[in-house]
Amino acid sequence: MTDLLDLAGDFPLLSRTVREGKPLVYLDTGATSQKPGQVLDAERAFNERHNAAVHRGAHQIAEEATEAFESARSAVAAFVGADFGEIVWTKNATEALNLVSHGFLNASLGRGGADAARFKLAPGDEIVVTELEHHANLVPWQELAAKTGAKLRWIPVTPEGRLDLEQLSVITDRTRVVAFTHASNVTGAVTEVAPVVERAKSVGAYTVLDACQSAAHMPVDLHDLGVDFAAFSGHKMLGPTGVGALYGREELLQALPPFLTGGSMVEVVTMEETTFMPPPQRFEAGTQMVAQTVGMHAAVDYLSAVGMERLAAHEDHMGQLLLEGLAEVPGVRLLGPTSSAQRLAVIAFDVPGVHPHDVGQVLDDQGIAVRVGHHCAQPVHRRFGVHASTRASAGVYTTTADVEAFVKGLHQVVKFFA
Amino acid sequence: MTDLLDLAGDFPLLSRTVREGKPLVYLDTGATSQKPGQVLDAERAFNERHNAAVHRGAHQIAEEATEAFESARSAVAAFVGADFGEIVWTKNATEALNLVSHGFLNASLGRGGADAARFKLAPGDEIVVTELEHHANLVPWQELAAKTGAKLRWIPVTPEGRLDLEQLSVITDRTRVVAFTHASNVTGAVTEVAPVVERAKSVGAYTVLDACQSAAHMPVDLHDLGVDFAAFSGHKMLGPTGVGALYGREELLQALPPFLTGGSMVEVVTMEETTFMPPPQRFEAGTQMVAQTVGMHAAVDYLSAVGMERLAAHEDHMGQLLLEGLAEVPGVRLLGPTSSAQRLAVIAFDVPGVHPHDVGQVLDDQGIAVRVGHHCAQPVHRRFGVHASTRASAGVYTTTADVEAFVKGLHQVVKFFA
Amino acid sequence: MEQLYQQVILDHSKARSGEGELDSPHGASFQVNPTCGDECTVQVSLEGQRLAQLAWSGKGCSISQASLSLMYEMVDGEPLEQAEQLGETFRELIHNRGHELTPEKMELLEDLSAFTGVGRYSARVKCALLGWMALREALAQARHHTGASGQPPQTQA
Amino acid sequence: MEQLYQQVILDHSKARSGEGELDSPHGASFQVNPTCGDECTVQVSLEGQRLAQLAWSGKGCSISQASLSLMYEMVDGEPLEQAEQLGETFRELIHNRGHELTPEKMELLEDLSAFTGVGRYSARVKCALLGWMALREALAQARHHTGASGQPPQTQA
Ligand SMILES: Cc1ncc(COP(=O)(O)O)c(C=O)c1O
Ligand SMILES: Cc1ncc(COP(=O)(O)O)c(C=O)c1O
Repeated sequence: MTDLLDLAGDFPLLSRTVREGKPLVYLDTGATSQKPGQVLDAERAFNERHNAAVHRGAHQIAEEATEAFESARSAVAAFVGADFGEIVWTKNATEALNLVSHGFLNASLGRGGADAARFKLAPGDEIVVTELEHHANLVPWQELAAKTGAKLRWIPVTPEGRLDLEQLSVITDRTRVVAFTHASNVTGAVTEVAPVVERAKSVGAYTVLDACQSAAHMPVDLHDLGVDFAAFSGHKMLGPTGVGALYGREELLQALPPFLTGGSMVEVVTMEETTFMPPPQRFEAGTQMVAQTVGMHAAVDYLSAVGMERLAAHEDHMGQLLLEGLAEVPGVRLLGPTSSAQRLAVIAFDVPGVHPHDVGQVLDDQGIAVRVGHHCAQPVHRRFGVHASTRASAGVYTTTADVEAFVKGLHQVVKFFA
Repeated sequence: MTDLLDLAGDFPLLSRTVREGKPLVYLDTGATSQKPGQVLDAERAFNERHNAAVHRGAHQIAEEATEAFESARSAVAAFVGADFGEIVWTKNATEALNLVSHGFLNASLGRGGADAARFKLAPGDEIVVTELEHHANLVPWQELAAKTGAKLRWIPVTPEGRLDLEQLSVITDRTRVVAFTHASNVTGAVTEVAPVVERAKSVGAYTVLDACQSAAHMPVDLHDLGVDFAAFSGHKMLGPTGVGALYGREELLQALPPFLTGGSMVEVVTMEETTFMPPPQRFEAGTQMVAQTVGMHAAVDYLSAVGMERLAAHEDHMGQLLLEGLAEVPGVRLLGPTSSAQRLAVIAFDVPGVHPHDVGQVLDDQGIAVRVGHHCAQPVHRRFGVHASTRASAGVYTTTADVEAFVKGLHQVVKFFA
Repeated sequence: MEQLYQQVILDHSKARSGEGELDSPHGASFQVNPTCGDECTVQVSLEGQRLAQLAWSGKGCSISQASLSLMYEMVDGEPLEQAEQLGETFRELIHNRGHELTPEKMELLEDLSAFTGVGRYSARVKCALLGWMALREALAQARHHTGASGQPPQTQA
Repeated sequence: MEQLYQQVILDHSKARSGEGELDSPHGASFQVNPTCGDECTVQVSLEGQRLAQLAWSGKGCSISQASLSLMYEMVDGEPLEQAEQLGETFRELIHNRGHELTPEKMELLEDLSAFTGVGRYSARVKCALLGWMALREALAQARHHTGASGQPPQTQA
């Protein structure tokens, strides 16, 4: 029997009601998580006591703000198994992935000197993505391909909704970058990272991992995984909106040309030219989301206190219940693996004949919040022959009562549109 | 007699003490402002009640979050005299300026189709900036020039620290973009915008205004000013860190290619290619800093309730007192206009023989927080023949007592290092 | 729920009147609802000041499909001005947060008045209006094409 | 304040011992403190395992200039190992948040012990260490150049 968690009380929003007094059943954590009071308190305390410009002032508050900012970096680095200097703050995972793709672009345009030559792309080179990707890990690579003349190829998806590891031969000697997701935000499938990294390494390609879903829902050790770059977002992991991070192996960040340019990332600026700071500062132009990094610090502290293993076991249990419940509802088709093994509690499905919007609406009427649409992943929906889906996703605070309400609600949907 | 404001009580941080019990005298608003309780409350209320994915969910909280997010856009647009669709959220002003420069880059690389051809740069074209710029409005243009082969030129600065409007002939038929600051974060000089815009228009160049300092400290009407693009940051105008905005004339945003790519800014995505949404969404990739836009909404509401004219008059008075006090301290050299006319209460100065770090330290020891260094504007310091300076800058909450403490502190500095 | 999903909406979402394609339309418009990726295409051809023919195709939720189906029934063959006025009134209804308009306007809307409840759900506003946005664009194009006089009205989406 | 700005610091910030340039250094390093744009260059030449000559130039605050001046006085002409050990000990002191190190270490530091108070001000840590970072890099370069044995110690900045 899993050690079930009982943490909903820490999350102020979860106690609210919706649609004329119905208790809220929040099953949209895959889109964005709710935040515990601890996170909100930490952010507020920072704003009320330590808010100042970071890395700049000689005064006490500026010193405190700098310490808060850098200690958040160190906490987040430790949380994902990275070194301090390997974490770059971004506004979200999308920016982090763009930072990498634009680093390659800038190198290809001749920026960054000899060090950056390793990132140059040209016609004949290939970029490999997967059919499972969120648009955030697909469109930036399409853009990079269009701008450099490199060719975009992709790893297909199995009927179960997993990366097809039999098809890794898409990665060839021409491949320079392999960008892939650690866990799908549609099928919930968790990728076996090792074979992809191994294949990429064997051809000398860089690996970029979208760890947006994984970092929030399972223990992640980026050094162990051996990827070159990885991206994740604070708002998916109990932290504030407006903050995310890029992980890059130190040696690579040292060589990558900057992306956003401006204040705080420069050394010497003349009207004619500029020299840049070492990483991570080189990639942090302008005033950073300081209060939000402090909130993210509190979020990873919260997650660590719970324990990511326990969290994963709890969510796994919720995932099982969701899968079982779904299987009971006649006609509903699951988009993703049917067992909870190597899978997150992210459950997307199709109710034939009923559009996801309508599914979501009837659930919403019962206070149940799910996500409907393509979840920013049109290709994998096309792969399943659907245009959109409904998705229920669990978090650390999800309870068996939430799952029961959802399953009951889904029966209601089918009845309503019968 | 100016109607002096008395608002410090609204700002929780201002009641704290530093350096063993000394009351805080915060004169570093030019770097980042403190936030009133109203802003912190609004952000917290959003997180406790309305936090959800925006523009995506069919459920009630997602609807509420979307409304909060878009109504923040509309409030900020009204605050700077822009239309709703002309405001793009960014993480800070730096990103906003990069968004524009990368729009030009992407157009130059052939992205954005025929509509974007108007933004193409090539060798022979020129970009004009000014010697007064913050690095955020200089380095992105250096990068754009380096990548497109366009040439960077600049408008010089007068001995008083203003843009030299006699030298607008730098803007020629070759000029495609003129990027300039509305108010200097070093000299405090407020730019007379009209002649620059007029000259730029007469040669068919686009104008990009850095409104970071101005939007926070004086009434700004972007339609009246007639610029094409403008950038500003929430954290400088009583709002949260992690949020800023780009203004772009609607017609131009319609034509500008996207910068960051990913979720929520696309229409149809296949593995091969992607079509993009109209602005402002086209420029808002990934999960946005939603809670921070809500905070920024509260900030502009606060500022509007005070009234930007009153705020400007109050700060102008503080600026005068600072200038008078500075003039009393023997040997101190002001970097910027000596009168408070057409100038913000941003007062940078040099104490000959005493390094700004040491000036700042002795002030800090008395609880006085100022900024020391080059303030992300090395060129204008070089123009004044110094490497760095000390800067005191006022805000809506600054009091005459703050100014008195500062002037007393500065006498102390001179004595200490005599 | 029953207030939102009136029977006429459920029926029309299945009936899909007017689904099809025109041979040589004077104007056409493709619209996407980015929230969910729903799409529709509306094609029109004119005869003088009359909307001679309308056809649509699309995939989407019951609200968007019913809206298209009813749109077809109410504007196909009608004078342009009447079609456009109906569109404006429908837009007004949907933006009215669930409240009815004046009795005259409600009467004008006929079966479209069943959409009143949609306005309470801001996320569904786009669903109800997607087809009408496409109609507006298609008509503007067709007017331009055929030189039909009169300006398409410029109002909020 | 008096605890931070000890007399020896104020004196050395004006004295600037060792300011200058070498003709043909074995190693040199340029460092910038990005907070304030302060810069320094340290040049060294070796004779076997000895730091035969050191010269520096730079602009900066009293803390950084005094640190360079005292560095010159204490390491110029000394055995490499001793210079490097002094650097490590000084780094340790500055990172010690205003507290003294063991009496043995404080003795080793001699006049550099005047910098103890700097550690209380995290924004000034870089000022005190800027010259020593340059020294470390310059020595690494010089060792590489001259083939002087021994690894430069790898520790935190
Ligand atoms: C004049 C000016 N421009 C641009 C910026 C950059 O703003 P941010 O750091 O918020 O991106 C600043 C503030 O640092 C500024 O004062
Ligand atoms: C798998 C995956 N990748 C990337 C993203 C993008 O994250 P963000 O929107 O925070 O940038 C998301 C979430 O939207 C996601 O689920």
